[in-house]
Amino acid sequence: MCQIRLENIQKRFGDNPILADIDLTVEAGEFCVFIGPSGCGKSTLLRLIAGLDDASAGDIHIDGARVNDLAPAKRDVAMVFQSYALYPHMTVYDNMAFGLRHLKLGHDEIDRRVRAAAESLHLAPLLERKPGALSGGQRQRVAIGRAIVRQPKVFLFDEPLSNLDASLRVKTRVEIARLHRALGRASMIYVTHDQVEAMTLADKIVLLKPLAGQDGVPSIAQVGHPLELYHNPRNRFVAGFIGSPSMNFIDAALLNANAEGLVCSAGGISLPAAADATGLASASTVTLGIRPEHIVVGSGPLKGRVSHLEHLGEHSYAYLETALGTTPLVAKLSESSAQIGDTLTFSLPAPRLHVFDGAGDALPRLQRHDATPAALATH
Amino acid sequence: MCQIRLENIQKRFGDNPILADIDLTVEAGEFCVFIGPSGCGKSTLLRLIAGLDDASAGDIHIDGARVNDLAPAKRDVAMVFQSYALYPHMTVYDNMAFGLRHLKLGHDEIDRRVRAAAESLHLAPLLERKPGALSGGQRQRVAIGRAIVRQPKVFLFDEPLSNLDASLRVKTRVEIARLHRALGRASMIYVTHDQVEAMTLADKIVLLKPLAGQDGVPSIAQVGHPLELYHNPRNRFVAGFIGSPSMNFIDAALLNANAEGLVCSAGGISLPAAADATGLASASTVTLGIRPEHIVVGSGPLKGRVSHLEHLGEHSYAYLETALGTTPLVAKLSESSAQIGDTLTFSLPAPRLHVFDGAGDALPRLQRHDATPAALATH
Amino acid sequence: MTSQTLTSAAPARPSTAESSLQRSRQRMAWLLVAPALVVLLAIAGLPLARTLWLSLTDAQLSDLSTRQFVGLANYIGDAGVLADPEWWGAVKNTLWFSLLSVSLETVLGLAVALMLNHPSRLKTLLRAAVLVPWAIPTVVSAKMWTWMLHDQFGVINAMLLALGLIHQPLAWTADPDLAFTTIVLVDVWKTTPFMALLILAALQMVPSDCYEAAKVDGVPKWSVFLNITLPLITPAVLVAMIFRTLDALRVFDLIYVMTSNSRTTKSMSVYVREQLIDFQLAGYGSAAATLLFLMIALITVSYMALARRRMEGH
Amino acid sequence: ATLKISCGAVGQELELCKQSVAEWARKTGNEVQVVATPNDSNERLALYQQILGSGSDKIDVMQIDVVWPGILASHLADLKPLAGGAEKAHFAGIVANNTVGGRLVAMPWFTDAGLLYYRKDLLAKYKLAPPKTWEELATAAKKVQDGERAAGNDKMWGYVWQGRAYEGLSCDALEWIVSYQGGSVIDSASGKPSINNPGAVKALETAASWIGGITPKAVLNYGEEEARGVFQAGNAVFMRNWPYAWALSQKADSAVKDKVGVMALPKGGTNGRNAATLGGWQLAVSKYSKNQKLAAELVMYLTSSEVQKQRAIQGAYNPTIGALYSDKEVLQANPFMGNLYTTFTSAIARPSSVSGNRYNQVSNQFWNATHDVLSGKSDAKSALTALNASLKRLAPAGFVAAK
Amino acid sequence: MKRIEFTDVLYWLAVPPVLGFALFPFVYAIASSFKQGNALFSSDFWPKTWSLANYAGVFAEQPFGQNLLNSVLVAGGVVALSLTVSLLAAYALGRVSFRGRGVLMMTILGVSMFPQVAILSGLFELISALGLYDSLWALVLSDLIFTLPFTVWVLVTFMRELPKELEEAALMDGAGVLTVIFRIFLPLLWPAVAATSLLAFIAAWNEFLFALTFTLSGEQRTVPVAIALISGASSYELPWGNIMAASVIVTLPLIALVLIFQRHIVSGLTAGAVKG
Ligand SMILES: Nc1ncnc2c1ncn2[C@@H]1O[C@H](COP(=O)(O)OP(=O)(O)OP(=O)(O)O)[C@@H](O)[C@H]1O
Ligand SMILES: Nc1ncnc2c1ncn2[C@@H]1O[C@H](COP(=O)(O)OP(=O)(O)OP(=O)(O)O)[C@@H](O)[C@H]1O
Ligand SMILES: [Mg+2]
Ligand SMILES: [Mg+2]
Repeated sequence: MCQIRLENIQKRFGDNPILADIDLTVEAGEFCVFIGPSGCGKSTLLRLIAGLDDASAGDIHIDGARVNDLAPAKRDVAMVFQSYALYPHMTVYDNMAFGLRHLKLGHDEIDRRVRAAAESLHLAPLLERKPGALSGGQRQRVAIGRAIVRQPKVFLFDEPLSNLDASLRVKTRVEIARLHRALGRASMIYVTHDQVEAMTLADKIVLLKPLAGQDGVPSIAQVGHPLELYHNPRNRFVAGFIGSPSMNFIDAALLNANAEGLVCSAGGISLPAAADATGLASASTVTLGIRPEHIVVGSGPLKGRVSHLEHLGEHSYAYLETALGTTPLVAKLSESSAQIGDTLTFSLPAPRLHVFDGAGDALPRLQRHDATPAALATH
Repeated sequence: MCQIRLENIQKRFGDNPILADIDLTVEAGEFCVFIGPSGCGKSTLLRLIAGLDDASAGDIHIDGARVNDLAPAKRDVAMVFQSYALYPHMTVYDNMAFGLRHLKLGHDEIDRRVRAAAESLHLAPLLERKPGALSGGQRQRVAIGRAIVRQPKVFLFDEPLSNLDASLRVKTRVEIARLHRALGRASMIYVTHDQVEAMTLADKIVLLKPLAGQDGVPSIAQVGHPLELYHNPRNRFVAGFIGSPSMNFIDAALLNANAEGLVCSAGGISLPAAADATGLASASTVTLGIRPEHIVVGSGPLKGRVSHLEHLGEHSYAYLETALGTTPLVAKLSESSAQIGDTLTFSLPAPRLHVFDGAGDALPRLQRHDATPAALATH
Repeated sequence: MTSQTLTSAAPARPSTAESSLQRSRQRMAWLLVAPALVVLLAIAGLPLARTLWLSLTDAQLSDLSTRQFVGLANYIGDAGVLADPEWWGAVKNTLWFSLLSVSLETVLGLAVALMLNHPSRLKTLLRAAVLVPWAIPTVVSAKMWTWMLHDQFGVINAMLLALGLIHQPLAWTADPDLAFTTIVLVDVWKTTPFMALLILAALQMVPSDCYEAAKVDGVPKWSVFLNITLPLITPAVLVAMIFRTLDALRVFDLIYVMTSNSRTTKSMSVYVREQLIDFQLAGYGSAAATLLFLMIALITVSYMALARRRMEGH
Repeated sequence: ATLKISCGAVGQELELCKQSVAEWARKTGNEVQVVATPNDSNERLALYQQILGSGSDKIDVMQIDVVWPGILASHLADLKPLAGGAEKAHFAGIVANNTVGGRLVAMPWFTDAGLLYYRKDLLAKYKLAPPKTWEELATAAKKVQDGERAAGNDKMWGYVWQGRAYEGLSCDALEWIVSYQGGSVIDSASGKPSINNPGAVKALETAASWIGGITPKAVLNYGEEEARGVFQAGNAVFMRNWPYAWALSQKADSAVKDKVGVMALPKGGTNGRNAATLGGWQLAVSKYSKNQKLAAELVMYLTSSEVQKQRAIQGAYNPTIGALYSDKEVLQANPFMGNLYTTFTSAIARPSSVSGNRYNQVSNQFWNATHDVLSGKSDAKSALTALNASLKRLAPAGFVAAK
Repeated sequence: MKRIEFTDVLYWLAVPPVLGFALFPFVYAIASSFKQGNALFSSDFWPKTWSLANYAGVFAEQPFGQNLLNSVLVAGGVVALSLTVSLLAAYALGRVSFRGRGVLMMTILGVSMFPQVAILSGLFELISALGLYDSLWALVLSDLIFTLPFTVWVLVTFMRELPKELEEAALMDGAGVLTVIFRIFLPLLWPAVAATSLLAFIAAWNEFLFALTFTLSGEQRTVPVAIALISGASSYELPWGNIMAASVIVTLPLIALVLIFQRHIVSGLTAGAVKG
């Protein structure tokens, strides 16, 4: 049992509101990933849960008990700090063993745990070094190691893999997932900027939004299963944030709408989309969104000139200048034979189009793009 | 003119050799990306170039002049430290402006540059803050800002985007590329763990290899255009390192080889591959490699059971248990409808297979997978 | 306004997380300060209170039991400390002395600290050597200087004469024009190591990556010093200065040994001792001590206010 | 019983004290601990005051300076009933000095007086007689000084003494003033300040005139040892100092060994008088002692003729018992004691008994005024006028009455 | 191989005068301590004949060895006590913000604002009342009056500079406050701790007034008092040679101490701790 419940959390630094109206439940054993633009308050939220900062308002419950007044040590939480916060005067071994010494574990048990963690984090040869003599990625791994040896009720990981190379990152990610499973009902809150990580690890993604405008809207933009956020973003912010390269947006005007879908026009071209715009007035402004990977290149009614190409080995991204708007559309080409300057034909499949109203809220999509893997499989 | 030439650089910490036999030329105006596993010595190499550490042996030339004995200040380099190294007592503005104050720039010019950089890094509202009141990503951007305002001959960027969210990362990346172009002939050395970044930005990738075994091999595993490393990895290390998820490796025995290709057998299944194994003895052990994105799923002679699935929105990765070996093969499915437990048919296209000899060196591929975009286009 | 008062008096959630976590931390803070406070109050509280009380009486050291309460007469009366021109002379001397010696010590201490911080094989020995003046008991070193500065058999005069810098031996401690300077110089000699060592410690705590960043940025050394080192060690320098100022304002031994009770160099502490011990005027002397305390407190407080303003304004 | 006595610090003084004390302890079967106290007399006084002021019985017998009886009287036991008239054998001046308010608070132990040391050899070389008056001294000093400097010793000075702002200056100044018939600062009969008179002015003017001429300016910060240093190094013709300097000047390594003469300080002009300030130490018993009687017995023993003689022979401590100045053994050890007998008997006490526990204030003002005159910050007339006034302020009703 | 830098030149120019100025009097003391009798009154620097008599005298005339030991005990005790107590206080004052902090800081500082003589008699009564008169404890306690404010203030200043994440990491690791102070902060504060303890040690070592007033027997005295007690044959004579010898003797242990402790004044203790 280590459900984490946040109720109406507010946090301000001086006069700056950073977090507002956060209501969130992380179930026992759940793997919850926080994502959001830099500076939106992810680390701050972790610190509130850990008890390192006080919320300006609101309650934090762990295991059903209100812990607002509980010291960090009493919350049985382990945290990987974004800045590592290693003990500079202790060896790697001692950095990891330090927390264990307070748990009244036997000497052997401590040693076993530390060595196991070091092994899985590829730190074994470095156990006697001090942090000052480690590379950035090695330091980060020590920080991870220090958290995982504790085996607490709640893990808080703040961008724990950001300085690791791709292959180590995958291995560590798998290790963390394994550990999470092994510990059974430990809850995990994990901050990352790597969407692959977020998508593959998360049971639930929480997308936070910066409160720059301080407009009284809550901090959480959307909570849900990763694919839910990918397929059914609730608004333009979520749609634009999830996916890389991000969704193309096209300003358009609504021509007509009915139960089967809508038609709108952009740059004089009319585009059908499978969304329910019946609530909107005709001619109202909407924004169309389509992900680069959903643009079908090679045939179709639309034309675009390749202004820039990014090659990524397996595939590439073409920047297409079209009549639809001023910003080029990014389209994914698998092993493109395109060259800069070429004109490509393409289409924007209606079921793939997202439509947002003037306020940026998504219109209901008419074809389900379901979120759960099970649903996906039947798709 | 700001070519950087490293000649036979060695670096050891105490008895530990970290870098060995580094011979490398970064041409004026070139964008060179260092990648490599965590702890392999990337930061160390940057520090040598910056003049913060002394090489144990070898020469460093910048602009044709040997700079080993030149103080960092005289080398006209700007560096983004992996640890940021911000001045804790200065505001964001001063952190960026400090280095400029000694360049005999006018006050207005300094202000202009700082504000421009702050604008492009989305730091404008934070100019009066001190680093202590910034989020991790914000600090990292200040570190970037401090380097770019200098407009030096050489840029050294040590994982500058690791703590930024995807969309900001893309924007900043574009900004850096733009700056690089704008400055014309400034050389850029850039460390990253993000392969997309490496692929999209680099004119040249340098893949470093850790010297854990201290076997006297040089530190540089391969140097070349990004696609060269992707398509024609020189050895198993490079093949495995480039690409995410990484290449699948299958242990196999050579059956026969001729000028058109080779056939080998793995788990009793014979697999043709388009590589030149004429130099190898028959029945010698080889390793086959194929990237997840190159496995053709849906038809073909091979069968695999889906043991695990990773959904990434746009596509997913299936872990296939096959008769070819014990480790599952990872295959990329675009919008898979597969479910765990399904059995899928697939093929491993012969032109897509990489073959490595017993020492791990790649055998020459018979079909060219060229590296340059021009070559790609005619492909 | 009423509603506001109401809400702040009875907030919706009576115990917000903030106050409670914070409060337990504050409780702990008090617990941690307690030993220091208890020790100080126990050993210093009583004597200080006694001094304050005595300053309001006409007590004599020879017979404290017959004292009478005289109010502020020891301070402001016709025969009060504040009416004594000698007191004001001592105040002037002390202030000048403190100002001169502390500023010289700070500058020199900083320079010596930088020197000690310079990587060199001599470092260890230098550190020990530089600390020697501080290590010699004041009474001894004051006498030693008196001896060395002696006009007839002092080595200083002998050397200066030999070097041709002076033509006649100087009466360093006797000449009213020279005595004050001499005392300041000896004090500087003695306490520069104090400053230097503390500043050295502060220098060592400056994060090294800042220096590396500045190096790469091509910042000249003087600017690194002015803009990075100095601001980062300022708090430590200020504390060292506070303690030096405190000591300088209470300077006693040095002046007492070197020039005895001469009015030219008399400090407030010498005055206090004279009244309190030599003249046995426990009441009057305590009043002088209290005035000295008040003056130091005033200077310290305004000094810190100034320092804070400067640091914040920066 | 166990007694604690403080006498001297270390060195010969302490040794002698220990020796006599042990002798007494052996004889009487008591135990005596000798406590070392600081050599600096100011520090010693402060320590006594501290201990006595708190009514502590840590010390039973203490050695006190000739000017302290007035200051410490209230803490000291009256020895008169216990002395059994033994005090009558001692110099009357000292006994009077030690009697405060009719109580004999201390027994004289050894005495001191200011003396004039001179270089026999130099005076002979320049065919000069030892000076009778300050004026003669100045002339002689000048002559020798100039002559010696011309002969190559440019460090030579005519006359050195104690000019630093401390008790020693009060002693020197008192000698000058008394020698010019200027009284002893406070009139002991009336208790009124008597310092503002022409004799005193003349005395100070004379002394001030020496500075820079026959006396180095640095004398303004000289104590006993600085003066002795100069003299003993052979760089001064005359020196004012206490008797202790004699033995040292006769040591083997002394530059002036066998060249030194000692005499009484000169008169102030032809109708002046010789004057030497009284110094020396007494033994007193603390009022808070648990064994006052026994302590008094120890004091009596230590101040007895027998012990004083021993100390005079072994340590050149001047006895306070007149008879000992004609004792052969004593004179053999200290030839000058015979000649200077009158100097010791007629030594001038500082106004310490009359000013009682304000003596230090009086002395402080006195030496400060003198120091101002000597250093040229003030002229003698106005300095003494001011001094007189401020002494009056100190005790508006006169000093005796104030006590 | 590297170019000679301007600062190096400056350094080597500065070393001789600084050394000269700092050491000259001490060397003079050493030279004087070997002089005898009248040689002390000559302006020659080095003695013509070297004599150890002064050193022998110092030890012969008083329990100087015991005095040295007392000084070590007192100064060591004072430093140990004030460091322990002030580390605790410094943590609270430097890293927790609570109301009354400024007042507390000023109160602590205020204690050392009175001239020593002014609190002497009060302290004397206190010490007597506690029955500590003439014991080393009296000195340990009274010396705290000036060392404690100093150590508290300095440690507060330095403790403030340490990154807060370190403390937080320790708290997350379940460390108590004491662990944080002594296991995490103390090792990182070594430069400050070494410097302050050296300064405080020397201050306590050289303290004179309290040591004189609160002890009486030769066996309980500390070296500065012992030096003041050295006297010549008569009360006017200043046994300069002995005093110099004693001063040299008391200074040597301090120099040794500096040599040992200065190693802890090293930089880079926090390297690798936090990023940013
Ligand atoms: N002071 C030192 N003493 C000993 N070894 C060191 C020291 N500093 C770094 N190393 C080692 O040198 C190797 C290279 O370090 P470097 O920081 O260059 O790695 P890196 O390639 O930048 O790694 P990362 O991607 O993790 O930042 C690491 O294995 C590190 O442990
Ligand atoms: N002490 C402070 N005072 C004022 N503002 C602060 C302070 N600390 C953080 N902030 C601000 O609060 C916001 C949230 O910071 P936080 O560290 O939680 O961001 P984050 O989501 O973790 O960002 P990143 O991905 O860059 O690490 C940031 O905009 C930051 O500037
Ligand atoms: Mg963060
Ligand atoms: Mg690195």
